[in-house]
Amino acid sequence: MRRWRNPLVFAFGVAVALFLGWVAFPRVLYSQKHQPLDFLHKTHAEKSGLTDCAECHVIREDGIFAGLPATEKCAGCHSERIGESKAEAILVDSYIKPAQETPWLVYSRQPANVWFSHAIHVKRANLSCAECHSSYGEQDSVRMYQVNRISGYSRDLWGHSMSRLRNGPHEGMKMSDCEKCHRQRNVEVGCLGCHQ
Amino acid sequence: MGARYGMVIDLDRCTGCGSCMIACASENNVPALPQASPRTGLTPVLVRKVSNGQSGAGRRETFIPIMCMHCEHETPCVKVCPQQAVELDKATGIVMQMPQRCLGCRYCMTACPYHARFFNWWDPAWPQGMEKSLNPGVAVRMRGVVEKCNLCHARLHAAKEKAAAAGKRDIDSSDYVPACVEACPTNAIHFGNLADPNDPVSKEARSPQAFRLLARLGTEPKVYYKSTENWVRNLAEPNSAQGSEVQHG
Amino acid sequence: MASTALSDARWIDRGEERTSLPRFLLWLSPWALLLAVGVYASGLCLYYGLNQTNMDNRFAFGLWIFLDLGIIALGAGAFFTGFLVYILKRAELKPILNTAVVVGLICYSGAVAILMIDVGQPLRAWFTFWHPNTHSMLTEVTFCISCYLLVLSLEYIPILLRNRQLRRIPSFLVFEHQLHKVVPVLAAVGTLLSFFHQGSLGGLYGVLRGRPFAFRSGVLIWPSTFFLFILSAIASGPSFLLLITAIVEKVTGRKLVAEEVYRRLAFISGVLLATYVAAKSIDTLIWLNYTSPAAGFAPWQYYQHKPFGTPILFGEIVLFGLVPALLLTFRKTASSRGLLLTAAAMACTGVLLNRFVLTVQTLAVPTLPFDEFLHYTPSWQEVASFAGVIAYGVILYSLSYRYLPLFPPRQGKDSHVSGN
Amino acid sequence: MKLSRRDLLVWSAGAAAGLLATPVPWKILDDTSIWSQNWPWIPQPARCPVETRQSVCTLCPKGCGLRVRMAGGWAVGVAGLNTHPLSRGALCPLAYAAHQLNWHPQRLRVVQHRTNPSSWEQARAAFAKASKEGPVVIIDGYPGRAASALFETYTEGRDGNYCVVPSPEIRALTPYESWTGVPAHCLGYDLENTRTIVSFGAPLLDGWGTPGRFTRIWADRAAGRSDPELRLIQIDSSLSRTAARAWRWVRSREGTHAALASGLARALLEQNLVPAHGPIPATTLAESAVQCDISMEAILELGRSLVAKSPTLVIARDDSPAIAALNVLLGSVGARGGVVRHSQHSNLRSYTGSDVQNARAVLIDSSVPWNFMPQTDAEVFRFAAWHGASTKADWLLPAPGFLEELTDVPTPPASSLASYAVAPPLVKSATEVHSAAQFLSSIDARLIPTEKMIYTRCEDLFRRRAGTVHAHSAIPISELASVQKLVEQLWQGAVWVGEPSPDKLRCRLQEWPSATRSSPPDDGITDWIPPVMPALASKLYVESTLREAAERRKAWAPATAW
Repeated sequence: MRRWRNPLVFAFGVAVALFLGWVAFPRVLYSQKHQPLDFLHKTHAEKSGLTDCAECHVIREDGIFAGLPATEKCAGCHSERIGESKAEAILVDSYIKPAQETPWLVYSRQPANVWFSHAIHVKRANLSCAECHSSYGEQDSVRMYQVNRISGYSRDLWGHSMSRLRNGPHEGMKMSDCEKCHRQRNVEVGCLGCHQ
Repeated sequence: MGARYGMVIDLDRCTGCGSCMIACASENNVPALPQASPRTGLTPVLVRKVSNGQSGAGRRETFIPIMCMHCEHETPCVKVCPQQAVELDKATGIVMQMPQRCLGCRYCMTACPYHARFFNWWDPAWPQGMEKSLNPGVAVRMRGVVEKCNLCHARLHAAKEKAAAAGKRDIDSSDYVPACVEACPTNAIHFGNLADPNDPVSKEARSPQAFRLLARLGTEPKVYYKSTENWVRNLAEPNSAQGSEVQHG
Repeated sequence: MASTALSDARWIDRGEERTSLPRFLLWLSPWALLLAVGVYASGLCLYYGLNQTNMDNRFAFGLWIFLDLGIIALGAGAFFTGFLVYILKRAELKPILNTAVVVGLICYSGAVAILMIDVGQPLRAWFTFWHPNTHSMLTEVTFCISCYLLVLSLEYIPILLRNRQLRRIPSFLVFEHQLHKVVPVLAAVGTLLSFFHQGSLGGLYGVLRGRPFAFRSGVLIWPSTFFLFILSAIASGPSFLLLITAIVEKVTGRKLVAEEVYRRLAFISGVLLATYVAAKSIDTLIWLNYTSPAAGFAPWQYYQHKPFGTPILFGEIVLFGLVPALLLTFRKTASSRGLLLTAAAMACTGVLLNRFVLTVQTLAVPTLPFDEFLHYTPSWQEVASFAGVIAYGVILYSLSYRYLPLFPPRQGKDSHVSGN
Repeated sequence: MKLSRRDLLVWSAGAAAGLLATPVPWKILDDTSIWSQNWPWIPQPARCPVETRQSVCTLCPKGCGLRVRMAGGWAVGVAGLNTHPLSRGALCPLAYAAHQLNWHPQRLRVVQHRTNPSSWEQARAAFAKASKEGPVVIIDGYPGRAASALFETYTEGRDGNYCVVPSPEIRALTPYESWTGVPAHCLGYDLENTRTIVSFGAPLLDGWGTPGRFTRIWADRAAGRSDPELRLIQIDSSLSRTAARAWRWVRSREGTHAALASGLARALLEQNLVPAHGPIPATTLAESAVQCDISMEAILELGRSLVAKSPTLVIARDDSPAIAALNVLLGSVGARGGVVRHSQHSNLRSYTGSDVQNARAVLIDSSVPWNFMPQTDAEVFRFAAWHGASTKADWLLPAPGFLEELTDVPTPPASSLASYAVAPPLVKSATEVHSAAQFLSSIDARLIPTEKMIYTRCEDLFRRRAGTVHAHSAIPISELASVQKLVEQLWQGAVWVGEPSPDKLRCRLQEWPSATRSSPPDDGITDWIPPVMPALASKLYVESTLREAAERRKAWAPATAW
């Protein structure tokens, strides 16, 4: 018994550390936020036939990606409440009526020093939206927005897997993910090709 | 593409007004910190005044805008950076400085013979509200990193994006003009592709009046100067500088 | 040694006489104060940024880099002594081996600490390991210095474990024995690493094509300064060790090593310094006549700015190079204690002067024809941070001396009991 | 079983080893470095798509065309408008950072009454009261605008005075007023067609006139040539920026420009380089040479180069008639490439000290340079967008800043052609600001608001059907379908430019003006300088030592407290 005492105590230390590091740490590292209202891409695709992402997420003629649609765009259909959901009420009463922009939390928000051109990826490289954004459009419920307490990044940049090993094919938006795809497609860009 | 962007600055035309400096700083979100001095400020383009050293009626002065020369060969700063925060872009010939990668060791600053690199000694700050006037295409640098002229990369981005939206591969050269070039009231700064022998700028770079500063260091800078005056052309090499009087710092 | 509350006698080796604890603490207190000021100054630099220093865009490197280069050169005694003892089997140098390791550890850890304050973004400094630019001399320096610091720490552990109390823990003793076996390996690795980073530190400046004052042609990818730095470091390292040992002897009032060790160190230092001076002279001549003119710079340009006239070149090569080399090499002069120490101090000064010239003068000398010569005065924060490192060195050395067997056990009894 | 200290040590070692196999150290290492790349206290630009709008700069009366980059309702960049016929894509250096001016620390944000915070209501009441009690004087720095007309109407109805602080370019043209009978602000220089320019200290390449106009002409036709198409001869006591680039620099002792002009006139007449003319200057060539510290031969040489390439135009920095008379001698007044008339206007009163003598209140428009301060006991209402340091004004009234106000832009000083443009309000002001015109309209409801007046002026232009509208291309105004189209074009940054004036200027000198100055400059106003410099401009001027900021910027405390 005495012989095994040290290794056991050591192993116990390892086990505690592993538990803390893999299970407790992620919960501490990321804070969770709700979206201002439950918006589902799926509902829009099914009920209104909005299946083309570009209907709302427009790339302008000069190549600038207009990003999230402005409240004005939502007001095109939702000038009055359609249906009785809570989200509908929030949208119409808090944002459309007072003409306020909805403070969406953008899962794939890159930091200020990243320059990403949707025009180049969509129009020239013909990538589908899901290639990077995974299948947002098909989710049945609204995800929590998780934000890294140290870096302030959305968790989607790292991906859901702490080790990054279990990330799906369209998960993770770190620089290494961009590089991987560029390498696969033989696209060579310098640092400032994607940074600003 | 394989462009080699470069400049020819016609010193006969430079009136030393400083428009290029201000347009550059404004385009690139350079903060105007009251603490900064001529030796600690950020001046990606810096117009220097030099004279032929005489006084009285024989005095001649000229203004030399100094910016990153985007050295093509053995680029001093690229070679020394320990963590690849500087690179010579293969597609454009632009020497790119990546502030987010930079650890602020300042080795590149000691390597640059043109003093065209600047350290962010302070965190950037603006008077209250002025951050609303920042250019959306350029990220603000934090303190502790080196920055320099990236040849208005945000404008290259915009041009690329515009070309992509139009389904074109190459940018329209009129869409990519650095801020200093655009701002010069006397069109003294000419910008173009030195690799294209038909580009007016590459023709101008080959004219006998063109010269480069410290060309003998062998770094092949891509910013050329041009002057009809001998004493100005002699400034290219340090040995000739004897007796020239400098007004700076 | 009464076992009062204020006694640490049980930590001190049996048979060694050390001053009383209060006296020792009294000795440490001014250094501790200096260290505190240094830590405060460094804290200012880390918290507010490098605007706390007087460096600027022209003087992007300042006092810190000069002193870093200086102490790393002087710390070269550690690896070189290890190299002499373990690889070249010069057993007569063994008595100073432990001191060499401690001095080396102090120099290197101090240099790394200062470097971490000196970079603008220490939180991102590890990027060098993750995205290294293999063409950069600084990458080589960073890798080698951090690895060598690890080696030095490993070399320090056996010395640490030989403390009277720590020795009593059996597993520590086993560990120490195991470590001891690999110490020659460590010495070999350390030698290799050191050769490279001493060289790379020289290369740091020699590759600066844009600074013709520093730029040197060389062999393959290594400019001549690469080799000159190695040579000057291993030449001055023994001198510095000699000086430190002599100072410790003076302070403690004890004879710590045999006179023969001094003479051996002096001879090694002298011969190497002479070689260095010869190499440096040849290099200077090549630079003045070929390298610099080829870049368009006539040599007179560098020396027209006061105070960096030709006297500084003379001082570097002759006064603090050739002269101490001769004094150290010849038995006649080296046997005089006064001359020996003066010569050792001159040798160290010479290397410091060389590092100063390469860092400060390189930046001060204008390159553009319309540039001007600039001055720079370090701010108190810079000076204090550095003084803090020196204080840290003195404290670490004092503690090591008091509690660890740095020198072979005493042979004779001295009258004094004044030292620590 | 008792836990020993050793157990704790072993456990810690295990935990430490285990931790290395978890994301904790590595993720923290990564995240802290990312944190250092995104420090929350560092402002970052807004994430909005950028739009480009066109307008005209109204910081000074020189009317440069602007391309303004806008994001999120704020101006984020300023560049020159290439299609602008006068400024031709160039701007003055300050304009490139002008969009930051609205956030300048010295921006006037609240009404101040003798350094105490006050309100618009109180200011209105005070001014209305003063208007009832006695004559009101309104001083304008930028005549010809709709607002100027409003000022005039207001003062006319109240037995007051409307007067103008002319720009240096206009002041230099005042000598011709009495010789030609045309008001100075209707005169200009035909720089486009001249071949020799002799500048007596006028900073032609350094902010004189519309900045882009002469610099572009000079760059196209003169720069870097040994025998340029356009010869620029600069007379200056020291090597000014213009002198450094001029074809010839003639060094003349400080303050002797008029004496040199007289000597030059004698040389021209005596050498028969110009046709004989009535009056002859009293100063002889020799006297002039001694005064100016120039050899007689050099003056003769200068005289010869004056006539070598005609037309020749003489431009003075100040209103010295002796210099202006050279143009008369050279036959350049009213000729192609000389001093020409661009429009018909009523006479304007230039400000003199006597204007404010009996005034009850003086209103100074924000277009008047900050350092102008009338010597008066009247109550002074000072409109300004920026607080330019100490002032004796009783009321400080925050005016709209850069691009914050709708205003029209009449012909810039020194222009050879009449022009008209409109600067629409592109950005909103963060606090309540009013222009002097709006202020007066709110006091007297009978005044026609400037918006309406600008529209009426457009109707006038449209009705006259002369001139061209310079938008992306030049369109003759006669081709525009309706006045709405004109208004639309002007609101989008187009400029209307008139035809050259058909009336000939007749000019006669009764006697040669004396070489001494006729009138000392008023109130020390020399050049139009902004009350504050854009922070970037002052920073860069200081850091480059290129030129000292007119007034070293006030330190502002950086908002980084962390």
